[in-house]
Amino acid sequence: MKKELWKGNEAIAEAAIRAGCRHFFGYPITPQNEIPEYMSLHMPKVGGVFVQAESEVAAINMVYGAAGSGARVMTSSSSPGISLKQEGISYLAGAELPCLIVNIMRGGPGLGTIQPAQADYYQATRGGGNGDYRVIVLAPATIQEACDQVRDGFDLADKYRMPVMILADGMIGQMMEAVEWHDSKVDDLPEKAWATTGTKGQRKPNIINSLFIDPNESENHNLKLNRKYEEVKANEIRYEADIPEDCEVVFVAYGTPARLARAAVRVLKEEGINAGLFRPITLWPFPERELHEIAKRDSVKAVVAVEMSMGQMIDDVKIAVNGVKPVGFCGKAGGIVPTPREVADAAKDALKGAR
Amino acid sequence: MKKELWKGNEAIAEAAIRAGCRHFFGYPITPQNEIPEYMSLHMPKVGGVFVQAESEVAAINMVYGAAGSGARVMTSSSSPGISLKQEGISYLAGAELPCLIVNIMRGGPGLGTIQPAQADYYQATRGGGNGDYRVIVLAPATIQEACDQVRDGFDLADKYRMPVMILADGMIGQMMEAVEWHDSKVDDLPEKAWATTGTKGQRKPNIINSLFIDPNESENHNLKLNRKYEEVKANEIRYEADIPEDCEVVFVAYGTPARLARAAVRVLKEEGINAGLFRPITLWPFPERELHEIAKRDSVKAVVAVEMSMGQMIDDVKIAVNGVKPVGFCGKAGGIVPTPREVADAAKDALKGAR
Amino acid sequence: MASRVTFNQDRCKGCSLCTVVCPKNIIFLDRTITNRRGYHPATVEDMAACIGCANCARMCPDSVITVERNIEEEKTT
Amino acid sequence: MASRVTFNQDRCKGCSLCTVVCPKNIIFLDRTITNRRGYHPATVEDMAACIGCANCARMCPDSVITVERNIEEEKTT
Amino acid sequence: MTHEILISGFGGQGVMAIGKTLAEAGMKDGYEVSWLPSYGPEMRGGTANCSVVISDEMIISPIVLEPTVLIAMNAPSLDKFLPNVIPGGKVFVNSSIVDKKVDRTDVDSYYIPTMEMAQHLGNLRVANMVMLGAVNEVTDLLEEDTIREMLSLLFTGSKADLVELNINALRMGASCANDEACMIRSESQ
Amino acid sequence: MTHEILISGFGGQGVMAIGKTLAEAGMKDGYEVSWLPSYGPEMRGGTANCSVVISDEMIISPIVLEPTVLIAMNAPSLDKFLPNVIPGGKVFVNSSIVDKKVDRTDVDSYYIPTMEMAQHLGNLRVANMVMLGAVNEVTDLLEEDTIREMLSLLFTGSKADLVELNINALRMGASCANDEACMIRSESQ
Amino acid sequence: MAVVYQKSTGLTDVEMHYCPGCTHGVIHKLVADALVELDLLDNTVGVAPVGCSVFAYNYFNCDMHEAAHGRAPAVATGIKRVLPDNTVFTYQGDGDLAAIGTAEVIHAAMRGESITTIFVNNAIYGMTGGQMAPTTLVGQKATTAPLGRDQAHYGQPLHMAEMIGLIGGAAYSTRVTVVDMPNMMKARNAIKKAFQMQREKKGFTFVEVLSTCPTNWGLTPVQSLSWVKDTMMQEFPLGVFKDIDKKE
Amino acid sequence: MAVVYQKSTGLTDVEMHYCPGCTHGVIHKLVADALVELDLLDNTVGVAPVGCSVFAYNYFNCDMHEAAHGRAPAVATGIKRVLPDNTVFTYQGDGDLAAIGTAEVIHAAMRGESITTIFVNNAIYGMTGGQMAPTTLVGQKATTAPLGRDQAHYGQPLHMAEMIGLIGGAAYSTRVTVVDMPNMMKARNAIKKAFQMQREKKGFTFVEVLSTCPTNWGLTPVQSLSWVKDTMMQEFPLGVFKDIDKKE
Ligand SMILES: Cc1ncc(C[n+]2csc(CCOP(=O)(O)OP(=O)(O)O)c2C)c(N)n1
Ligand SMILES: Cc1ncc(C[n+]2csc(CCOP(=O)(O)OP(=O)(O)O)c2C)c(N)n1
Ligand code: SF4
Ligand code: SF4
Ligand code: SF4
Ligand code: SF4
Ligand code: SF4
Ligand code: SF4
Ligand SMILES: [Mg+2]
Ligand SMILES: [Mg+2]
Repeated sequence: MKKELWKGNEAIAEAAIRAGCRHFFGYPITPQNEIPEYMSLHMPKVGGVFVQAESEVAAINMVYGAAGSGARVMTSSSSPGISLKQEGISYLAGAELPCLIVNIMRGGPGLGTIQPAQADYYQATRGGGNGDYRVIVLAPATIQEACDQVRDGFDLADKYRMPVMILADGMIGQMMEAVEWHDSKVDDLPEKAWATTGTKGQRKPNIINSLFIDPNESENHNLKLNRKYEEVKANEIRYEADIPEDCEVVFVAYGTPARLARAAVRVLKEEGINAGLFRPITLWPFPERELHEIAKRDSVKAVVAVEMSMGQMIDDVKIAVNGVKPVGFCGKAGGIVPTPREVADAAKDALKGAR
Repeated sequence: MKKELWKGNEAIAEAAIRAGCRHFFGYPITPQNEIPEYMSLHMPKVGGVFVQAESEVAAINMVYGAAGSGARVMTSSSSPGISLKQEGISYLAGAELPCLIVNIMRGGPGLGTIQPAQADYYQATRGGGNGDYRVIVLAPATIQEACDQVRDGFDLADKYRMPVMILADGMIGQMMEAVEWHDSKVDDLPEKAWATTGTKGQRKPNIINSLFIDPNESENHNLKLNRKYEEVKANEIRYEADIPEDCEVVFVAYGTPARLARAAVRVLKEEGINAGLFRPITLWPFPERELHEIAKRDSVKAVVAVEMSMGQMIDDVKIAVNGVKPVGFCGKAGGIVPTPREVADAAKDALKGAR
Repeated sequence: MASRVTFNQDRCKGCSLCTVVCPKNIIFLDRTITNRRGYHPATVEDMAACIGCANCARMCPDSVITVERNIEEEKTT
Repeated sequence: MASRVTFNQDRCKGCSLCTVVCPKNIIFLDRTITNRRGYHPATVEDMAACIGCANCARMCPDSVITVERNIEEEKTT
Repeated sequence: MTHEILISGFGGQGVMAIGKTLAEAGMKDGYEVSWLPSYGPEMRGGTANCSVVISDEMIISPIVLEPTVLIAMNAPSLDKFLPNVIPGGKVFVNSSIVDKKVDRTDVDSYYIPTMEMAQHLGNLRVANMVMLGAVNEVTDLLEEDTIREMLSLLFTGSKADLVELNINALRMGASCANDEACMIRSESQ
Repeated sequence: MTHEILISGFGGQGVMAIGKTLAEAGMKDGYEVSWLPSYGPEMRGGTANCSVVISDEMIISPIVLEPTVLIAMNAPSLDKFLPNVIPGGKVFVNSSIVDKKVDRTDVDSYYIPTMEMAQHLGNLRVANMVMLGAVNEVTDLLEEDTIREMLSLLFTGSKADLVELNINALRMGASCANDEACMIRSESQ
Repeated sequence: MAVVYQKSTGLTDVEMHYCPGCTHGVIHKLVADALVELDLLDNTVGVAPVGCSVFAYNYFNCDMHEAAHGRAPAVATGIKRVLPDNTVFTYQGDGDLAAIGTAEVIHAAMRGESITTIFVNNAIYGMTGGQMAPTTLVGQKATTAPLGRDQAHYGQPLHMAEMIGLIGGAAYSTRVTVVDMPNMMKARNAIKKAFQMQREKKGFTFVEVLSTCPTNWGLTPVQSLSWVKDTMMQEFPLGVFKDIDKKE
Repeated sequence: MAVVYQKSTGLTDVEMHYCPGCTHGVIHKLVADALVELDLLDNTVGVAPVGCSVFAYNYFNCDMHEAAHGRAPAVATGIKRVLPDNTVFTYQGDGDLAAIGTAEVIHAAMRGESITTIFVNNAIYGMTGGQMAPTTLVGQKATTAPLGRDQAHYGQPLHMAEMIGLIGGAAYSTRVTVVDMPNMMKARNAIKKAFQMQREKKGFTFVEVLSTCPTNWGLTPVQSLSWVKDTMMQEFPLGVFKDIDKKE
């Protein structure tokens, strides 16, 4: 396969088109503007639709309509824009509609900064919207992985009839790296018998809805959703673990910080400290059991969460580690990227504390 | 003090007026409509302002403007409406503006149902908006407590210059109970030198802002916010613990389920099981250390989270317990309220599992 | 009989809208009946006076009225 | 001299807007200078021709122009 | 002593008001009380119900799942809630529009023709107060004086003349509850 | 081998294009590459910079904090980033508009009058390619053929005649880097 | 005997939850009839709002979406862009469309989305119990305007049909009512025309229908009809505000 | 020598970040001058949008808020309801006001909020790099309309000044520009009048200003002035669309 140099945002857009996405609804916001811009140019070429919505709220509701009518559909935004989509995401989850949502995160809170950050982990994994729902959250660490996750994300969305989010920091959106395109068939996309495409007089009306006014129905619906979420937990956990024999300290990091943590592993090795990297690829479901098993190993003295935030994923790390080892932290906020040195130092602190 | 019978929503509105709130911006949504309705009638009587905004998004941004100009200001809504406010709440937190936000929760996700629920715990305690920020979250279990928390909430908001949320299930909003009004002074509200009230030519312009485009400034701002949050954690944790000698199982519950857990404690007592109740009153900051100490007691065999959700507070319970005891769960979703019997049974299951 | 108006009385909500649009003024609420939902349903007493204009049916928000007309008869008379 | 136009050349962005609104056509960009931000700032060569109309200053988006006029002189002449 | 009362009927029958009056009066009499309405779009011309708890100790849950007293103002309410009434509980039926009889033998039942009696007083809207009078008479829950006092606080100004009407309705309901001829009563066996 | 290159200048100087061309060519030559722009409102007529990493192993971080090569297209860039260059690193200065000299003795410095040379070619816009030519000559990073090939892929159709211009600019930059008279060069001591 | 009128086949057999005499039910019938008469029903996707007509998805006998409050035009845009040849309509109240959903309807009109919006203006928030709407008349009481809408603080009603009429992408914008038989016939024709124009892909079509809310107005259903005629129509004149078929 | 013109005291000494020749800077000056001339500055609270003018809070020499994208009129409502006697204005771009903030500006107008909105229409999203705006002309290129705005899919530009003019609570709505001296004087007067009317509590006042974006239009600053005159003004006629002082 030929390697090509792609900017993250454009690669994500191209990957979506290659994955059979033919409908994109979005609103401009830095640092993800190249996604809608790419779509506006290339969607028409494949007979697809690009609509610049009047707002993020409108965009996510257009996604709702398109998804309900059976389209493979996508939207993208960045942090404040994703905040505005929370009601809509809750509706999509409630109505069990598949779609792909991309968040190229910037620093917050509020308008914050346009520099890269990872401070929307809570929002993505816990649902910033109302109610008991989940979206599958995929976190790429390279452009190649981002491309692969786009296809994976659409397929997961269809399989489980739920929204999937790609959660990437601004760096992933803005940088260029080599990408290899894999062939991916788009002619065998699943049938959606539940979609509203007109009854054609041949079936009962299909209804796309998240309202269950009767509390018993509402509970049943929630239990149904929950069963689905348990199924996702059982089947779809993805992670990467690079844990050497005699590993003393385990970094847990996703996205760009995972790359920096890898550099920190080298730095530590030079200093004679055996470190490893655990990289959750699905942030929800979080690879809880897998991390727990690693944390339990005798050689491991401490676990260190590395994030471009003041500490959000660390909740999941703590829940996974469940007290078997101390959990340290290395975080940077507001658009600042930690250096490998800082990451390595956090590990040393954690090891000191663990003794 | 004379007891009066008050409906939760109206009591909350009256308490706000008594606490010196003179500006309310809101949008109708069940089951909290009595709050704006009460405000529309009573605010003008005290020279206050009620504005029915065109949407929840507009309402929270009116709060932003009013808070920035120094007003003691409030908004209220219910789950889907609170989802729409997430960007605004993130801005308020970023710009360090004090205000009171009331969420009278209903079942979700999406439009869900109008019956009571507690499925917005994540959204409230983790921030459904973008970025690293927190709001103080208070959870009343009686109407009286709701009234007291309104005053407390406004004062905390001013003290720390941050939004405070009252998180109550629909039942608290809709039921009537006896309330005693305590005198509370409103003439000694704090000065706000940072507020935008016009320079009067006597000082430099004040600026209300959450944008820090330079990543270093942005990081510093985040670190400043974080120090504030640490201070809140150190000073403002509120909870109620009713843990008998030889307590075997500890319920952790807030709001209405805490009342039901109390009933379950009785049920269990009749069966010879010693149970206790730990009721977090601040959900953020969560009384982590306090719960941990109780969980560590020798007599305690299990901790059981009780929620009107599929399991959200349980994350904080797990983080607090940190593996020292097993954590069980009793949850109901979509507007269904668990019965004391169901709660008691969950405790028995947890005890069985713990053996 | 030229026309027949039938009411699905179970579903009538006794709103009276049909009564005000009837040019013949022959519809009234039957206070002797309380239906399942607690309403007094509408009825026509003097069916012979009905001209089958269907105003009542068009106005009924709950679509509980069906109007039939003896078109044959109309043609022949 | 009837009028004086001064430019805060450090802050000029060389946009030329002032040049097109000058009725006397006496403003041009000084290509011999590159300021701190990388722009060639505007300047007036034939200051004597300036009528002090302040068009240039009103148009300048960056408020880098100050216009003064010798009102005394005007009055006496 | 804890009374857990469930009141249910059509929207517009004054179901909520029965509940509120009970709760207010209970509080005035020194009890702990709570009142909880059901709410929902079914209120649009559909059914409405509310829970009232009156107790001499702290009220744990305001939700009445197993009522000690059921007030059924219409037939669907009786159908829906009768099975939940605790054995030995009391069931009050608005016999003006409910034809059915209570088919449980482990509860006390009272059939009050509230609408006929209210009609008698010249105002159909006080049917709910007739019911309240009967309930209070049978359960001996609250002081009549308290209710009276409360009503006079409720109806003031131009509405002051409604106080007497409501009190009359209460009395009429009370006397009916004592009069076999007026109502059909079946005790639990 | 890992080159960590930082390229910085005014918006409009073609800073991003230097970086992209390096990265593209690096990839064509079989290296792992990454390119990362800085972005922000300072791009509005302000400064712009980008990081390029070219390596024969997996690239860990695309962020260049301590460059092995700094290309400073204007004076503020030199001021800002010179301190971060690793000892032994190479610093390329656009001497057409940067008067200053590199005040570190532990790096190699090259002063390229890019604009004069571009002017010479009749098109100021290729100043960035002049710089790229010099950089490539000195660092021996990439095959000239690769860059040429890449440029011909880039400029097609009506723009095809720009290929030759750009290649000439590259050559001119390269020869300048070898010509003491053209540029002032100071080696690390 | 031939049936002259019976329940529209465009409606399901589900009993409607509307209050007695609420004209939401009447408007449902007109929409359903129009879809049946134009033979569009089987190819239609409707969008229900949040408001009293939230359950419209149970009533219309075609594929339906339940949209978030105010967002029906965005949802309909999503649907229509996927199914350009289907008929797509939104059915929205005045809180839904003229308050929280202002941007969505204006932009659907701006883009000239080929959808039809039925706007049920009853000058109040029905569903939530009678709060003030953007279309509440000055002086009209509402639970959040207990002394009546006060112009000094809450301004004057929005005239949506006129505003939509100003927008380039709108093909048709009209205001009708259903409170008497002649007006009901006009309403029926307006709705049919809107769907007809949608079929011809002429642009955004908008039918504002003055409707009643006896429950929250505190009037009987019959009094409510009169209130529309005597009071509401003074503020909201009936008429056609845009019709690209009739270019002057 | 007397100073005829110098930098407005209504502006701070902070260097503006706008691109060379962007008329945002000119409009800032007019607003600042009007506030100074009417002696309102010390009592003013301004609201900056999200857009190229996001940093306006650093430039105006008065108390300022930085609002969320599109929400400036809601923020201003909050401020004004707390400070009814202060002057409150919003300064917003076309993405901010006519796209995401459509509902907020229309409802501030509806309520007759006594605030002034300066609407800088440059037919593009400047800040984010040249995406299509609701006011982008048909055929005009933008990064999200690479072949030019296609009327069939994205409709026609919104005319905000006209729409605001329709709304009851609006006291004044006008469209001006600053691309030549005579028009700049008119713009200056319009802005002054708006603030004057706010002082007199007459209602919502709205000044749309046609502005340039040389960077994203791909034109020089001087060409940009011409493009406004020759092209943009054809689509967006200058004029007064409402003035309650001039009741016909
Ligand atoms: C985001 C959100 N905000 C508020 C509500 C509550 N809500 C439900 S319906 C409604 C207004 C209904 O009024 P209208 O649109 O006029 O419809 P009507 O009931 O009068 O037909 C509101 C505010 C909601 N469900 N979601
Ligand atoms: C919620 C949200 N959505 C999107 C953005 C990104 N954004 C910033 S400015 C802007 C548009 C700017 O255009 P305009 O309002 O026309 O102002 P201009 O820059 O042209 O002056 C957008 C979409 C944001 N910051 N927040
Ligand atoms: S069909 Fe006409 S005449 Fe007959 S009952 Fe109905 S309205 Fe009256
Ligand atoms: S209009 Fe229909 S619902 Fe109303 S009274 Fe007549 S038949 Fe009954
Ligand atoms: S003041 Fe008038 S004449 Fe003088 S330079 Fe400026 S524009 Fe030209
Ligand atoms: S208008 Fe101002 S910034 Fe532009 S060239 Fe003239 S002086 Fe310089
Ligand atoms: S509340 Fe009003 S609008 Fe809603 S169904 Fe009842 S009458 Fe109709
Ligand atoms: S991008 Fe456009 S609007 Fe923004 S500052 Fe530059 S020229 Fe002005
Ligand atoms: Mg309405
Ligand atoms: Mg713009």
